[in-house]
Amino acid sequence: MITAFIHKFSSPKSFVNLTEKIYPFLIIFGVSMLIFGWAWGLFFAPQDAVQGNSYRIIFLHVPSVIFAELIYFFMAVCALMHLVWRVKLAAYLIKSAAPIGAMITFIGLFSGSIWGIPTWGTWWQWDARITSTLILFIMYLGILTLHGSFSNLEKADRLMSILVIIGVINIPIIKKSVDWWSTLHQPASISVSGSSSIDPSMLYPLFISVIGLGFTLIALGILTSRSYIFTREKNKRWVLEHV
Amino acid sequence: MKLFSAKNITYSINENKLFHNLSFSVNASECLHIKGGNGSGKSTLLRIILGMTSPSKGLVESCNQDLDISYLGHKNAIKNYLTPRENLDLIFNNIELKNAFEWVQKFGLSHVQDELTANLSFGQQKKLALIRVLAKSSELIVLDEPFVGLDHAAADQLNNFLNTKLLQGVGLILTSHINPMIDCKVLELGRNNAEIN
Amino acid sequence: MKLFSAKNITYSINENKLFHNLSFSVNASECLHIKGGNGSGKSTLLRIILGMTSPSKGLVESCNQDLDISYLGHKNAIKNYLTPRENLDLIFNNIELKNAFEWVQKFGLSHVQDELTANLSFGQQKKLALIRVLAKSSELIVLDEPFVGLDHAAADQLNNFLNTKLLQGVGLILTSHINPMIDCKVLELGRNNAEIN
Amino acid sequence: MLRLIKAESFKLSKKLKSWLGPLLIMVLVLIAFPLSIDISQYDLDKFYFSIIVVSLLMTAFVATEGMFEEDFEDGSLEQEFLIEKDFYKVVFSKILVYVAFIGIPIAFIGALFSFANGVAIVSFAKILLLLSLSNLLLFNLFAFGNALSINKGAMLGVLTALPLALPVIILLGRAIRSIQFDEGFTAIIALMTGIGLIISAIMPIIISAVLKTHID
Amino acid sequence: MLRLIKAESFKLSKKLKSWLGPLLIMVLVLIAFPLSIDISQYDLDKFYFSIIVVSLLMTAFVATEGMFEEDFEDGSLEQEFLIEKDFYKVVFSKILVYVAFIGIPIAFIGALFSFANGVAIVSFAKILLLLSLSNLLLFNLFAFGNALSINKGAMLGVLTALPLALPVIILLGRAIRSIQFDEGFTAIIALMTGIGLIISAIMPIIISAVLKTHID
Ligand code: HEM
Ligand SMILES: Nc1ncnc2c1ncn2[C@@H]1O[C@H](COP(=O)(O)OP(=O)(O)OP(=O)(O)O)[C@@H](O)[C@H]1O
Ligand SMILES: Nc1ncnc2c1ncn2[C@@H]1O[C@H](COP(=O)(O)OP(=O)(O)OP(=O)(O)O)[C@@H](O)[C@H]1O
Ligand SMILES: [Mg+2]
Ligand SMILES: [Mg+2]
Repeated sequence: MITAFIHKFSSPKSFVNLTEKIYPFLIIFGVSMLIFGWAWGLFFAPQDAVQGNSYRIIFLHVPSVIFAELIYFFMAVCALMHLVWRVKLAAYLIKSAAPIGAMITFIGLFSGSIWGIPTWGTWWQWDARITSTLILFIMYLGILTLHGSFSNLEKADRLMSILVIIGVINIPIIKKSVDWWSTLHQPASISVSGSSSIDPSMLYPLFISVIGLGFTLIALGILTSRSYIFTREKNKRWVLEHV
Repeated sequence: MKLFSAKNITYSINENKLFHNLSFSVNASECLHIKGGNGSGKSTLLRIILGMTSPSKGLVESCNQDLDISYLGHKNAIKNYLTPRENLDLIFNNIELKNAFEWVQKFGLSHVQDELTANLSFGQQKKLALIRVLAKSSELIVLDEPFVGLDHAAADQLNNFLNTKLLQGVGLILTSHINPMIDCKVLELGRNNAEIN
Repeated sequence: MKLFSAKNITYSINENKLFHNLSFSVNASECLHIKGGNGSGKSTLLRIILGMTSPSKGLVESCNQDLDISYLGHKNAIKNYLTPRENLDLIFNNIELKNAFEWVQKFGLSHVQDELTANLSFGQQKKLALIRVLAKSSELIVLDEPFVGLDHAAADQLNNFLNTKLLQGVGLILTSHINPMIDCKVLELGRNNAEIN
Repeated sequence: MLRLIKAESFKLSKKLKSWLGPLLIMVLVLIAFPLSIDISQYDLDKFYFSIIVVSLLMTAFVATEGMFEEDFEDGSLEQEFLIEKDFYKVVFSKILVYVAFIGIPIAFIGALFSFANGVAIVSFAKILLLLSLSNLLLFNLFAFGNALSINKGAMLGVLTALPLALPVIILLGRAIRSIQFDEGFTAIIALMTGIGLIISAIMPIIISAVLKTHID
Repeated sequence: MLRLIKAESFKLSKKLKSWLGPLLIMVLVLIAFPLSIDISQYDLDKFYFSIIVVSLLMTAFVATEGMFEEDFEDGSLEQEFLIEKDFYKVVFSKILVYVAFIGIPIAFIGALFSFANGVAIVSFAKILLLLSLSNLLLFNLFAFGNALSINKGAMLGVLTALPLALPVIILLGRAIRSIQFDEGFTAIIALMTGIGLIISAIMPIIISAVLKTHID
């Protein structure tokens, strides 16, 4: 019963039809939110007492690292669906989400590193967050490479899903385990460690940037997955009719 | 007694249909010879029958869940860093081992049974690989071009063996570019459609 | 014109004499078919002729220092992580490449020329390996069981090709368990002594 | 099952390559390290552990490279697939044999070297246990990476398995510190044993699924 | 010769396995090390060099593993032997390509990490040069070990080549110290370049002799 239900609503065809109308709105909404959030953050939010203007990179850094992980969890859910219920769409979505995840993780790493230079005096620290983000990035690359290395795409889908699921266990483990290192915690010079300590004048634009980036990424994901579905199912009748 | 049946098997690989809607079955004491040019899909069909490859469409049904199958494909499945004797020890239990060494004898491999398999000649390695199938008792024997590289004497021995097995009620499927000295029904895989004679 | 001659060749491996005092030669436009059971030393003899293995006794003399030889042994010498096209690019220069792709056409490999070679069928890989020999112009062609795994069409093409080459003055040495459709003198390697007919 | 374990042990024993090679690498890396640097004994003591940890990682990686590849390439894996209904047993036996014949000896060498570098004799057993458990984890993870990337080579294996192995490294580093400072060792060992058991049970099933996909 | 170099480069570029794998291993080992230990940034700086040296050794070893094996197994080596009168050219090209496409990138990664760990930018070029030269030596030595043990597996290779590699490690360690203390760097570089040139010229000839013995 569940299986039948899932298959009905998860055929590539219904996905394409469903997203047909929505994604232009998502793009417009996401991008405008993002621009709004960033403009607010960059030009109107006050300077940080300790860090001056360099803190403004937060509006890029924090949204991207949040989605770096969220996208992975999304992929893990898809992987489960692909393996348990053989949902083809799920595999397509993983394949389309992974490059976006890799990109946003890279942005997170990069922005963090840049931020580190003025604040920590070094662009790299072997602490929990940074290490786990780096490993997450490597995992994205691994998933993409794995899928890319098979000419039999169904085989590739299955193997990729297995890897995604095994990989998801890794993230909390790394966070936990690196946290044990007492001496490598983030230096105390960082003033913002919890949301409560952030001034609302910084928090609102940050919040808006997060939402904006979220919708932008969803729209981007829909775009890439649609084109990926078309290439994968290119000789199915409905695709031929659609295009 | 039917050993297995294949129904409406279609296999396509990257858009390319290898074969379409094949149906056939093999009974006990029956031999099926799959023919066809290089790349016509003989090996692929064997692997589908064995359940190692899933067909794009259609169904292979074996009539007995625990059907005992011996198979030899293009790959020899022997370890060339071991000697023939060690290879056989690895594969067989004690009873089969006696059979196996009889075959070593018959194939004239005795004098090389303690050489490294890597040093054996092409045909000798093939013979060793064949022994995996010959020394085991099974209900269905599946052979992918078993005559390749064998000399005449060995080919004859193999033909005789297979004929005896058929009489004993074993089913047989093989592919070969030369016709075996066995009474087989033929399945010819062609470029587009296949026929059973 | 004599291409090379072998004089009193003896080869023994671990006390075991494979062949003893073999003498023979191959002229231009001449074909030598080496016969013998599995393990009788055919491949070894070819390698001795090619200078890859040194005989225990005796001498192989090639009459021209830079004799142009093409050889295909039991090993295909193709890279299965490359496509057929890439493999050929690797081996050949531009002129030979044209020949090579004609053979790709003739062997019906065109539709798989951009597949990974590992995915090709056994016979298709063998064909690809043969093209190494077929597309090159050489004075002596040495083939170790070239017909193995080929379908009838391809075997015929190979026979035709070799016959044409012979007419053009190329020398040919091959081993095979089935007789090629070529007029050859036969060297039969036996258990103990070999004869030339 | 016994048949499989016996067969795997025999094959491994005949492949000096896969068996002695990693041990030698371990030894030579542990020798190479002090040679490469000009430091006092005090510093060396302090760092030697992490050298052992990293060597363990690398050696485990080298040791498991091509674990299934040979069987896949020569067709043995297909044959096992036909014969053995419970395919995961094949995988389990192989990993078990590799851990027993390569993993534990490597751990022993590591422990020996740490002992030679001034670790008290009481700690020897602890370190041996610790390194062996780590190898159990690492071998399972690398076997997984290997199965995924069978016949596509080490690159994929590294990309897929090493990220999974890093937590083991972190854990191991922490455990070794707990030996040095004599605190919480039992807890960590218990944790590692637990994880080890779970992984050893589950991984072969996952790996066999992966291998089946490849045979197809 | 150009044909050979082109062919080898092409093959290598298609084998992600042999090419990207070692680079990734280098990166991941360099990442794994700090994870395995609880140290302050100061200590890390001090030791990171020797980690780089050891990683270089291991990575060079992994990178050259099976360098000739594939060509030997599939029969390509025989074919080259027939076609190419100067067989050592085949070997020379292969080593050259490996050093260029794997050895130097590895050296670059090593230099990058040492840079990331607080080495001054002026030293970057020096370290890159040093590591590249070391890799030239290591690759030649390991290629030799590999040729010797072709088809007998890595064990023999390790046994023969790693002891030969230890002097390189010592030299490298000393050279790096000379960078740190700004003394005698040119002398060491000159020495290493000299050895490098001699070895690059002689080794291929020795190796080709070894390979010929194997083909026979
Ligand atoms: C390469 C370097 C860096 C990486 C990989 C990194 C990674 C991360 C990650 C993964 C998070 C999300 C944590 C979570 O989801 O709970 C995060 C949040 C955050 N990071 Fe970074 N980071 C880096 C550098 C920095 C630097 C240099 C700063 C500031 C000095 C910084 C400030 C923050 C802040 C303020 C947050 C917001 C969330 C919170 O306060 O917990 N990060 N970073
Ligand atoms: N390096 C070696 N060590 C030991 N024995 C060897 C070695 N090389 C070849 N032999 C033996 O020499 C014999 C002849 O081998 P060869 O490959 O020449 O036979 P062949 O006539 O080509 O057989 P086939 O028809 O099977 O190809 C075999 O019995 C083989 O075991
Ligand atoms: N994984 C794969 N990817 C792409 N093509 C494949 C794959 N496996 C098989 N093929 C193609 O399927 C075709 C049939 O292969 P198969 O091995 O079944 O042929 P065959 O009839 O056994 O030929 P032969 O007589 O040469 O052994 C070949 O053209 C091959 O290229
Ligand atoms: Mg076939
Ligand atoms: Mg032969």
